[in-house]
Parts: sequence; C-alpha cells; structure tokens
Amino acid sequence: MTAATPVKESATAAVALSGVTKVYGRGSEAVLALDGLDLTVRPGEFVCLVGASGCGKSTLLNLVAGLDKPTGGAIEVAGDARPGLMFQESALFPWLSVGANVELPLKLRGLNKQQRRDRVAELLRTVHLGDFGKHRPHQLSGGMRQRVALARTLALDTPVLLMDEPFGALDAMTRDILHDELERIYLERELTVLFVTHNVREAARLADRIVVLSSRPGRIIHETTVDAPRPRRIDAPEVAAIAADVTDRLRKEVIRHGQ
Amino acid sequence: MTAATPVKESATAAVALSGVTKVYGRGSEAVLALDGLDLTVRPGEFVCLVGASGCGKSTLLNLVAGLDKPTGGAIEVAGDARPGLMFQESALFPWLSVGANVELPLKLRGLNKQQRRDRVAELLRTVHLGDFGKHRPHQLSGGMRQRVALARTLALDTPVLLMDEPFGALDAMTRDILHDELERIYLERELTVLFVTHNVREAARLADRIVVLSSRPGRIIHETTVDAPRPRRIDAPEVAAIAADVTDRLRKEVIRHGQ
Amino acid sequence: GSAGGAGDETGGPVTLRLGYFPNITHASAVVGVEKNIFKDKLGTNVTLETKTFNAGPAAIEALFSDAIDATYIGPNPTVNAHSKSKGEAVRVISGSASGGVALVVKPDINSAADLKGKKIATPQLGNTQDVAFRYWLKEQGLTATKEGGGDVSVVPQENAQTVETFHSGAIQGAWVPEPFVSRLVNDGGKVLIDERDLWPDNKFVITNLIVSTKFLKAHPDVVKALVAGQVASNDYLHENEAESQQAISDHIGKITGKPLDLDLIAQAWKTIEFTNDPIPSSLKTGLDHAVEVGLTEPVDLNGLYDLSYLNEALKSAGEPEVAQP
Amino acid sequence: MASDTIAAKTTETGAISGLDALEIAGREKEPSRARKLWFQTWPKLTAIALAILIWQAVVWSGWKDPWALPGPEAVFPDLWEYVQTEAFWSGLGTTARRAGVGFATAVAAGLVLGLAVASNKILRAALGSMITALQTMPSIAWFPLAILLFQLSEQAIFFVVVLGAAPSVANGVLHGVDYVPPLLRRAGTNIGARGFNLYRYVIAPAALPAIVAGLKQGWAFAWRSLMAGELLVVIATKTSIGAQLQYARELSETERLISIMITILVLGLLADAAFGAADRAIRRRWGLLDRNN
Amino acid sequence: MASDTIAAKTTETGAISGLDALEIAGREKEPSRARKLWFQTWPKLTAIALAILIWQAVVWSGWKDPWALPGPEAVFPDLWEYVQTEAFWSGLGTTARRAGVGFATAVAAGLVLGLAVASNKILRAALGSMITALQTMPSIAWFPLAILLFQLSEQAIFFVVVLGAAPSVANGVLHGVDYVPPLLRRAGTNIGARGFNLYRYVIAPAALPAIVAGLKQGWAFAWRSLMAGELLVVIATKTSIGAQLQYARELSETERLISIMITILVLGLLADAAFGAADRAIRRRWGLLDRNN
Ligand SMILES: Nc1ncnc2c1ncn2[C@@H]1O[C@H](COP(=O)(O)OP(=O)(O)OP(=O)(O)O)[C@@H](O)[C@H]1O
Ligand SMILES: Nc1ncnc2c1ncn2[C@@H]1O[C@H](COP(=O)(O)OP(=O)(O)OP(=O)(O)O)[C@@H](O)[C@H]1O
Ligand SMILES: [Mg+2]
Ligand SMILES: [Mg+2]
Repeated sequence: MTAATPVKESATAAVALSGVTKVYGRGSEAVLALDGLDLTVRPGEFVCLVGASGCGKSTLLNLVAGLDKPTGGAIEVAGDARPGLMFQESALFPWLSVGANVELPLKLRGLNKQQRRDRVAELLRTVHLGDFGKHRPHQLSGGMRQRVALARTLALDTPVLLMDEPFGALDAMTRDILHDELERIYLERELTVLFVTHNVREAARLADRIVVLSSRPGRIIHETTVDAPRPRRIDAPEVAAIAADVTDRLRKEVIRHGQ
Repeated sequence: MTAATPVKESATAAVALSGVTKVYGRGSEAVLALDGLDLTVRPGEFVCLVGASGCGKSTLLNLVAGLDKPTGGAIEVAGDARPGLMFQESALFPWLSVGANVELPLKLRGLNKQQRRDRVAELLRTVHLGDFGKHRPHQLSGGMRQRVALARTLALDTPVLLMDEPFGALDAMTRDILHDELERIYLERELTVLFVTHNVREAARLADRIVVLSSRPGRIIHETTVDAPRPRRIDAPEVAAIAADVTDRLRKEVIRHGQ
Repeated sequence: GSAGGAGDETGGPVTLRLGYFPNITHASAVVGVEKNIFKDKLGTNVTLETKTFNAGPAAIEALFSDAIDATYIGPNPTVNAHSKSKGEAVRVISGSASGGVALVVKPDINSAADLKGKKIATPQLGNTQDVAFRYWLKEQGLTATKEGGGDVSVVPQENAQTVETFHSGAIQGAWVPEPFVSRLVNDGGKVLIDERDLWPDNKFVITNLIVSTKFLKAHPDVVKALVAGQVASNDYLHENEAESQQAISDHIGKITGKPLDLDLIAQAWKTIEFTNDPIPSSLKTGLDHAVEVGLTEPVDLNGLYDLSYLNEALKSAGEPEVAQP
Repeated sequence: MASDTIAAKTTETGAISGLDALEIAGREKEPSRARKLWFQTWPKLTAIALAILIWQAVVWSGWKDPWALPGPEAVFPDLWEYVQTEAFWSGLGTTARRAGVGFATAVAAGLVLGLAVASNKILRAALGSMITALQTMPSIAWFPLAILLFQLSEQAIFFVVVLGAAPSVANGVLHGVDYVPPLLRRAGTNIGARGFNLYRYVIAPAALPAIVAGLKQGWAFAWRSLMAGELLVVIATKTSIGAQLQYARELSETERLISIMITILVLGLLADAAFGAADRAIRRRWGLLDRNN
Repeated sequence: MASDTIAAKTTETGAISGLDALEIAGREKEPSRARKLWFQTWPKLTAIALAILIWQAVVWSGWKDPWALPGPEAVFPDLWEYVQTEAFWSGLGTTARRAGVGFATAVAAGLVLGLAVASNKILRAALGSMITALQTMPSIAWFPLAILLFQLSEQAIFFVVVLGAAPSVANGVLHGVDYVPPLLRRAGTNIGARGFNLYRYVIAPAALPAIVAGLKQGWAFAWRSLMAGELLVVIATKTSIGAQLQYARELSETERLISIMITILVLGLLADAAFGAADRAIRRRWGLLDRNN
C-alpha cells in the first residue's frame, strides 16, 4: 500500500494493486515478471487482461488470489472471501470424480448434501457436462476438463472471480455458449471478474475494460473501455473494431519487445 | 485395412485410416469416441481437424501416433518412423531443463554433442525462447511451455507431424509468428501435418484441407479444400471467408448435437 | 604329538577352523587362543582360524555347513547336532568345563515350596538348564508345564534379558549358567541351588569340544593336536588363574569394546571346574531327564564320543585318563 | 510396401517383438476373468515349481549333508505335520493378533507423526531426520527399554513392533506430502481448503500412493520386529511363530525351520495381496491402470 | 474497512495465524544462509535438550534404579570413554564398511530386480508379490542359509544384509514405475524412447523420487539386518557395532548400551542427511521446493 491514497482507493476498489513487483529466482537468474504494476478494479467490473506469452498475467492472478506474495507493492481485495481463481491448467483432483471435484468447494463451505447435489448438477449442466458427473478427470478430453475446472470455480461463489484463459481449449461454439453463461452469472451475482485471455475478440465480447500488459517486465501499457451494451455478439462489428484496435497495440508491443 | 483398396490407398497416402472405431471403457460406461472414421492424408498435405470439445480429435491423433490401439478398423502410416505427436498438454519432463527436453529426441536419434547443441539453440530460437534453455519447465509460463513442447516435437524430424492444439495457449502475435515458422518448416521439409485446432481461422491460414468432425461419436461430416496460395495472412479475406463457412458447418453440428 | 605339530598325510598345510564363544564357560578356548597354546600344539603346518559365536545354533549351522571344523559348545546343541544328523555329523573329543550353573532367587525365597506361584527364568525351552530345573521341580513335587503354567511358571528367555527382568522384579529367580549366576547374585539374588550339588561327584558337563566327523576322518593328527592343546590350556588355567582371568577379560574386551569385569570373572571362576572330562554320564542323564519331563524324544547317544585322542593326550601329559562311555 | 510394414506395426501385435511388444501388451481386448486369473497364476506356479526343482537338484547333487540342507521330500511332510499341530494354529493366532494390533497402532502413530512433522516446519526441523535414525535402530536395542516400561507383558512386544514400524509409515507420509504437486495444493487452498481441511481433502489423498507404499514397508518392519519381539516375552500358555522359529533354529530342526520360513512367506504373500489390492484401487481411481493411458 | 483486513491478510504475514501462516511461511524473502542454518539447527538442539531433560528428570524422580536406567550424567562419560577406545573405531570401521558394501550390493540387486519385475509382466506376476514376502522374512531365518552358502565369511553377512535391503529397494522401484504419469510415458515413447531407452530416459527419472524413498527404507533394513548379521559370526575377533551392542546387552552394561544406541542414532542421522540432500536436490530440480509454487 502506498501511503498517499489508500483510503480513497480501497473505498471504490474490489481489487487494488499498487506498485506490485514480482521477481522470480535470485541473483543472475532472477526474472522480473511484474514491475510496479498499478491496477484498480471497481466492484462489478469485468476486466480482461491481454498480453504476450510470458508477460506475467498468470503471476498477477496468483498474487491477487493470495497464493503468492509480491516482492514489492501492495494488493488489496475487498470483502472477506479470497477471490476464486480458475487456473491456466485444469488442476482437477485426479482422485475425485468430476462431480466430486465440483462438489468439494461446496462441501468446504458447509452446504448440506441435498444442496450440494442440486448445485453440482446445475453447475455441470451450465458447462454442458451434465452426463459426466461420475467420470474421472482422466477420462475427459482437454476441453471437458477445462469446463469442469470452470464449474468448480463457479461453485466457490466468491464475489471476485479470477480466470486464467478459461476457454483456451474450447471450440468456438462451446466457447460462445459459455460466454453467454458466464455473462449471465456475472450479471446475476454482480461479480467482479479479472479475466486473462489471448483471444482479443473474447476480451471485447466480455469486458468492461481491456488492459494490455507489456512483455517482461509486465506493466500496463494500454487500457480500453468497452462501452457497447451487453449482451454483445462476438462477431458484432463494434466488438471487431475494439479487437482490431487492441490487437494493434499488442502487435506494436510484441514487435518492440522482439527488437 | 479394408480388403478392397489397400494397395491403391497406401501408395498415395501418408496416413490412411479406414473404418477406425474407438471405444473407451466397457459395458454401460462405454464411450464411443470414434465411429468408423475414414481419412486419407496425402504425403505433403497439411490437414486441419476441427470439431467440438470432446469429439475425439486427440483420440484420433493418439491412434495415428501408435500410442493407442483402435477398437476397430486399420491405420496405416507411410515411412519407417512413427509420426511425431505434440500433445494437447505440454508433457515436458520436469526433471530436465528446457534445453535438455528439446535435446532428448536428438540424443535418442544418435546425434553427436555438437550437432545437438546447435540444433537445440536453433529450435529454441524458432520458438522465441533462445534465452530459456537453462530454465526448468516449472519456471515457464503456460504459453512458454507449449512452445518448448513444439520445439521438442520439431526436433523429432519425422516426416509426419501430428499436432494437438499446438498454439492454444499463445497470444495472437506469438501465434502468427509461429504460423510462419511452422509453414516454413513444413514447406522446407515437405512434411505431412495433421493439425487439431479450435481456431478456424488458424485452420484456414495453415491447411490444405480442413476436416470437420461431428460430436460423439466422431465422424467426418465435412471437408473443405483451401486453395488460396501460401503464405496466407490470417486476416486475409479469403481466409476469413473459408473460416466463416467452416464455422457455420460447425455451429450446425453443435446445435444438432445439443438437441 | 606335541611340538612336532600336525598336518595331513602328505605333510601339506591344513587349516583348522575352531569356533567358541567369548564367554567364561569357554575359558579353555579363550585362553588357549589368547596364549597361543593351540598354535604351539598344532605346529607350523596347521593354520588356526578362530570364529567366535554368540549362541549355539550358529555354531552348529556352521559345523553342518563345513564352515568350521571344531567348536567348543554346550551339551544341548551337542545332542541336537548328534540327533539331527542321525549320529553322523559330530564327535565329542574332549570336555572343557563343568559346573557354573545355579538357581538364583530373590532373597525372600528360602525353599522349593516358596517357588510356588513364582516366575523363574531359564535360558531356553528344552536346553540343559531348562531340563535340569524342570526335573528338579518334579523331584520337589512341583508342576511346570511347557507353556509356563503349573505351580511354577518357567519363563524361557535370553540370559541378558534375565538380568533385566530379575532386577525389575518381573521374575523371581532364574536357573542360569555363569557369568549370569554371579551377576544375579550381585544384584541381590541368592543361590538357592548350586547345580553341582545335584550331580554325582559334583560334576556335570557345561562345555565340551566337538569336531566334525569329516574333519576327524581326514585329519586325525590335527584333532590329536587340538585335544593336546585343550589339555594344555586347561593345565594353564589351573596353574595361572590370575593371568587366565586377565586373558579372558582382555579377549572379551577386544570383541565387545569393554573388558569384562575381573571381579566378576573371579567370582564366577569359583563355581566352574575346568576339566577335560566331557562327563558323558551327565549328558546321558540330562537327556533322560528331558525325556522324563516330556521335552524330547529319546536319543541314541551311541558313537557321539570319541575320547581316544583325549586319553592319548592325557597319557602323554601324565594325567589320569577318562572313561569312554 | 513400407507403409504395409508400419500398418502391421500399429495394428497387429503379433509382428512386434521385444520390449515394444511389452509396451503394447495390455492394450489388447479385455480378456475374460478366468484368463486374467490364469495369467496371474501360471507365472507364480512356474516360479514356485522352478524354485522347488532347483532346491531338489541341489539336494540330490549331494552338495551338503541332508541334515544341513534337507530336501523338499523331507520338508513338505514336516510342513504338513506342522500345520496339523495345535501349536501351529495357536501360534499363528497369537502372532497374527499381535501383528494386527501392533501394526494398527504403528500405522496410527506413524500417520500422526508423519502428518505432524510434514505440516509443521519446526517439528520437521526438529524430528524429521530423527525418523530415519529411529528406523535404523535394531529391535534388540529397544528390549531393555521395553522391559523397563512394560515388564514382561504383551505391551512390551507392541512397543518393539510400534517402534519398528511407525517410523517407516511416517517416512511414507513425509515423502508423499513432499511430492504433492504444488498446483493441486494451490488449487486446494484456492477452493477454500485451509489448515486441517487442506490435509484432509487435498494433501492426504494426493499423498495416498506414497502412504500406501510406506504402509507396505512398515508392515515388513512390523513383522520383522515382531519376530524378534516374540522372543522377548514368552508369555504363559502362548506359543508364537517367532518363538517357534527361534526354537527350530536352536534345536537345529532344519526341516521345521524351513517349514516356518514357508509359513512366513505365505503370510507375506497374503499381506502383499492386501496392499496390492489397495494400490491397484488407487491406480484405477487415478487412471493409472487405464489401458488407454 | 473490510478491504483493509484482507490487505493485511495477503501482504503481512505477521497478522496471519495458525496453519495459514504455515502455508504462507517460506514465501518470505530469501533468508541468509546463516539464518537458514540456524532455523534448521535450533529445533534440533531444542529437541535434543528436551529429550535429555526429560530423561534426566525421570532418572532423578527415582522411578527406576540407576542401574536399570542410568542418567545422562552416567551415560555421557561412558560415551566419551567409548569413542576414545580403539574398539569403537575399529568396530565402527568394520560396520561402516560392511554397511557400505552391503547396501551398495543391495541397491544394485534391488534396482535390477525392481526394474526387471516392473518392466516384464510375466516376471511381475511371478515375483512381484514375492518381494514383499521376502521383506518380511526375519534375518535370523536366513542365517542357516547364509552359513550354508558362504560359510562364515563376510559374504554371509552381506547375504543377510542384501536379502534384508534389496526387496525394499525393489519395492521402491516398483512403486515409482507404477506411478509414472502415463502422459510422460507416452511422451517418451513418442519422442523415440523405446525399450531400454524409455526406462533410462523417462521412467527411471520419473520414478526417481519413489526410488530414493525406497533406498531410504532399504538403508534402514540393511542396517538392522547388519546389526543382526554381525552376531552371526565374529570373524577373527573383528569387533563391530552390532557385536558390541549385543554384548553390552548380554553383560547388562546399560550405560554402554545407551552409548551404542546414541552412536546408532547419530549414524542414522548422517544417513538421513545424505538421503535428505538427494531428495531435496530432486525436489529443487522438479520445482517442488520453489517457494513460488
Ligand atoms: N516459478 C517460476 N520461477 C521462475 N520464473 C517464473 C516462474 N513462474 C513464472 N516465471 C516467469 O515469469 C514470467 C511470467 O510468467 P507468467 O506465467 O505469469 O506468464 P503469462 O503471462 O501467464 O504467460 P502465458 O500467456 O504464456 O501463460 C515468465 O517469463 C516466466 O518465465
Ligand atoms: N481414457 C479415457 N477413458 C474414457 N473416455 C475417454 C478417455 N479419453 C477420452 N475419452 C472420451 O473420449 C471422447 C473424446 O475425447 P478426446 O480427448 O479425443 O476429445 P477432443 O476432441 O480432443 O476434445 P478437446 O477438444 O476437448 O480436446 C470424450 O468424450 C472423452 O470423454
Ligand atoms: Mg499464464
Ligand atoms: Mg483434445
């Protein structure tokens, strides 16, 4: 927390990062993953993070989720629950069935058996895997595993949701459907979402604001506010326009970094 | 191999599948992943497979790679080397550094130390990870791991290359660069490529032919030949047109299956 | 055959592998080795290799496996070796020691009748001391079952453990050999029965020297020299008590890292008689007792003893000969 | 032509030789239950038959005297006689009960110790390396302490068994916990499993394979400690396998000794079957036995 | 307000209590080498001090006679005397050499056996369950066979040690191979590692953690078997730790017994340190020790 503006920021922020720096390793091997990053996410805001491969997006989400400590700077998260994080890898528990994987967060939150059963069924239906509750993770395809991980994260019911390329392994159609579902839940529950994606159209489809990160060290180099009314269609012209703009920024950054 | 046309087919095919069926599990839990699939890939052809999540694309590649046995039907692969497969997960060896991961296939092929060192450096440069040879897989980001896996697969130098969503975790820019690299290598070495992707534009950018699979059980429901001259640009209108057409086919299939 | 030494017929070199326990009842062996008495008697043509054992079974296994040629050993394993090999494997060629066994009890036990309801240890079910104790109990009109029931509960356990359990009061007495008798006495025990008192002439075998029949056949002259060494060793024991005790203490110290307490050796010394007579009658009687208390089947001891070499050695040493059974 | 060869390679196992065949073996059609059982049994029977044959051959060769190395024709009648004695069954009963109770106690102690040491950095620094050190302590070194603490009771035996087996179990737990994939640990934390719940729902199941391996090693330690410990206290009216083993040796009853060894081997095989079943259940659950993986 | 609380939670460890703190501990700034060493050392020292204190307290309480349970003030002088004797050093030398050679042989045998059984289905069906059964066989049961085969030589001792430790190592290998992630196995096959190469480059390294765990358990078995085996025969009056332990017990030299137990514990700690270092090296390599994971 920087001394200057703490009260004001925390009053209006669901997530507030100030001067966040993250260094991996030590000495000559040290990698500066994030460098003095400032970012404030308003309650109820849907922020998409885009940036080149290895620029520190996952690092950022891990820090916000409290799974890792920043080397410098401060991170604040409003409310009394840790944010829910959907990892880049599916991170399912191999010893639990698909249903049990989704059920575990509910169990940990103390829901009773009936509630849990209903909720699991509903969540699996949401990700279009209603028939796969009894399967084990290794019996699923990559995209199916990702959807189970999504269901598990949604089961957390946290006000702040962190998602790391949640739809990366899905075909366009399934993704479209899940965009709709996610948007519905987001609006219904008034969530705050921090969403990492490589698909700039996806970002323009979902986000209130798109944040572009620079490559190592990660810094914010550009922000775009998306004003188009929800629900948007991913092939709508305004989405395409915003996507084109962000892509341009990104391309410049990659070219700059490449030199 | 069906009795009728074996010689003719195998004479012109780099990969030939006839009536390939794959059933996972047994009894009531059995899942019919592929059902009587016929597919012939000509030598030097670049075939992209698209299809909904869980439709059997990875299963198909595993069968062609010889890592799994079909429940029914026959698979033929020309030449005397097994095809190289890039898995959907990065599947790097955690006990080896990035460089050593890429070096292992070269070592197994009996290249000497100097050759191996040169080749590893070249491959890592190809995937834009020249500085990361000494890192360990767990120190990389998801996209970086995927690129290492790509380099390792390219190190195999097999005439037939099977790739399972190789660029799924990469940002658009990095992906564009790697499209160019892959196309260069493909043309240089006259490879045969079977490429799974969810990005229909990517398919239209790279493929000679796009094959659309139906959802469980996987069957070929549509094929499109892409005649546009190489190199194509991913945002070129002809690529967009083909992509739109394939997307349409896919959408219909997903909707049909959803009902 | 004294200083001339022994060898095989062709005069080629022979190795004699001799086993014994680093133990006070094996004093003949320990002193004979420590003071090079065997070496002198065996001469230059015979290489003496010694192996020390911790307990009888390993020594017998070694003898059966041709890993050693001769060993000092107690009567119990001797009989086992004889009976298991149907009288073929071993021969007793000399005695070594007699006595050194007693029933030590807590001071409040004054008679056999006081033993009722008490726990008394023996070293091992069916071994010499165990049999002696059970037979004695029977003579006293007390019962004791194999499993530890009856008037007196007989608890077979390792001697080392007996010292601990006696001290802690878990047992009230033990029928054990030296040096454990002395050790229990030092721990406040009292000798209720000295086993010597139960035997004619106060003599019964505690250690004898056996040799494998194969070796005896192949190298009778080496065996002869070995027996001569045994006789000489016992002579030395009798003539140089203090030095012998010191030698035992040192020898045990070499193996265990700590020399054995000299006072303890001196104390135990008094209860042991080092005799070349293997006292076959006591072995036979002991076996009869074992049969009587139901611990073994009868064993034919025919051919176990071959004391011709001993008598030859005794004769040349000018000592009285012993009776062949 | 070339393509034909490869077609054979990937579709017909018959043509594939050596280690490749091994890799591919098991990808075949699901065999029937009977065939499976037969495949599990014949190599065992062959191995046993071979062992007996070699044994018999050695005995016939006259390499050692029959009293030093009795042949099968002497041992099997003895074994048959042995299993008909009352002593065998009561000894087996006593030993099995002790092994069961002792091992159960050791498992409980080992799990608690292992989890405590694994979850607490200070405890780990203090005791972690002590566990292996305790494991190397031979049973007989504990005897005096056992007697001091428990006199000549069954507890003294348990004490030795528990001290023998618990460190092994604890080491299994430690190993398992150390190798829990960090991603799963983080996922657990993230879905709200903290403190005890993290151990209960994430770390313990993730470490389960290593824990089962530790239990298996612990069983071997427990059993060996028991065989030694049963000589510690021969309790009235109770014979035991350990005591019988010792007596057989002391009385140079080689046939009986081998009979008891065979008994111990058979008991060991039964124990292994139990652990093997547990292990296979885990591997099936985790998808490690799936022929398609 | 609420947001302030959480800020504290994620940025200041000082305010976090209980197991949460444990989870987060170690994510701190890299401490200096000296501090690290100190953090490793003080809990050990405290534990040892505590153990000695309790021991002393029990002795002072007069619960048992000093003869049965000597106190530290009697044992430490004896230990000091003991380590100055020639017997200690020559015994240590003999035992250490036997342990080294025996364990090395056991490791070689165990690795070969484990890999053979793991890689061959028929061998596995034939011998797999035999490994655990062999593990449960107490050392004394092998003595007669050891003498039969190797006479009273050092080899007889090795034989007992190897039979004690090799099954444990083999079981470690089997466990490790069984739990190699199928994906890595397939990746290996796919990049051209077949047969022996697959084992050399993929399966063996993937199984390494479990193999090291097996080695650790094997060491404990080897050491315990050695302690028993050294009683089998004392060759040419060569003293050894095992013989000294047994005689200390037989002569009821309780101080010396405890001195030897302390020696064994120290040797065990050294062994554990070696295995611990190997294990940490692997975990560092695999990124399991990385504080960022
Ligand atoms: N545990 C670690 N140790 C060392 N370096 C690390 C570690 N984790 C990440 N890094 C480095 O930090 C940088 C950022 O990694 P991060 O995973 O946050 O990237 P990302 O933006 O998520 O990339 P991608 O889009 O490829 O997933 C990378 O350069 C990576 O090499
Ligand atoms: N080992 C297995 N056991 C049982 N079922 C399996 C197994 N592997 C795959 N399946 C099933 O087979 C079907 C096809 O799986 P596959 O992985 O080939 O899909 P995919 O097309 O690659 O999907 P995605 O795009 O999500 O990766 C899925 O329905 C899946 O549940
Ligand atoms: Mg990432
Ligand atoms: Mg797939």
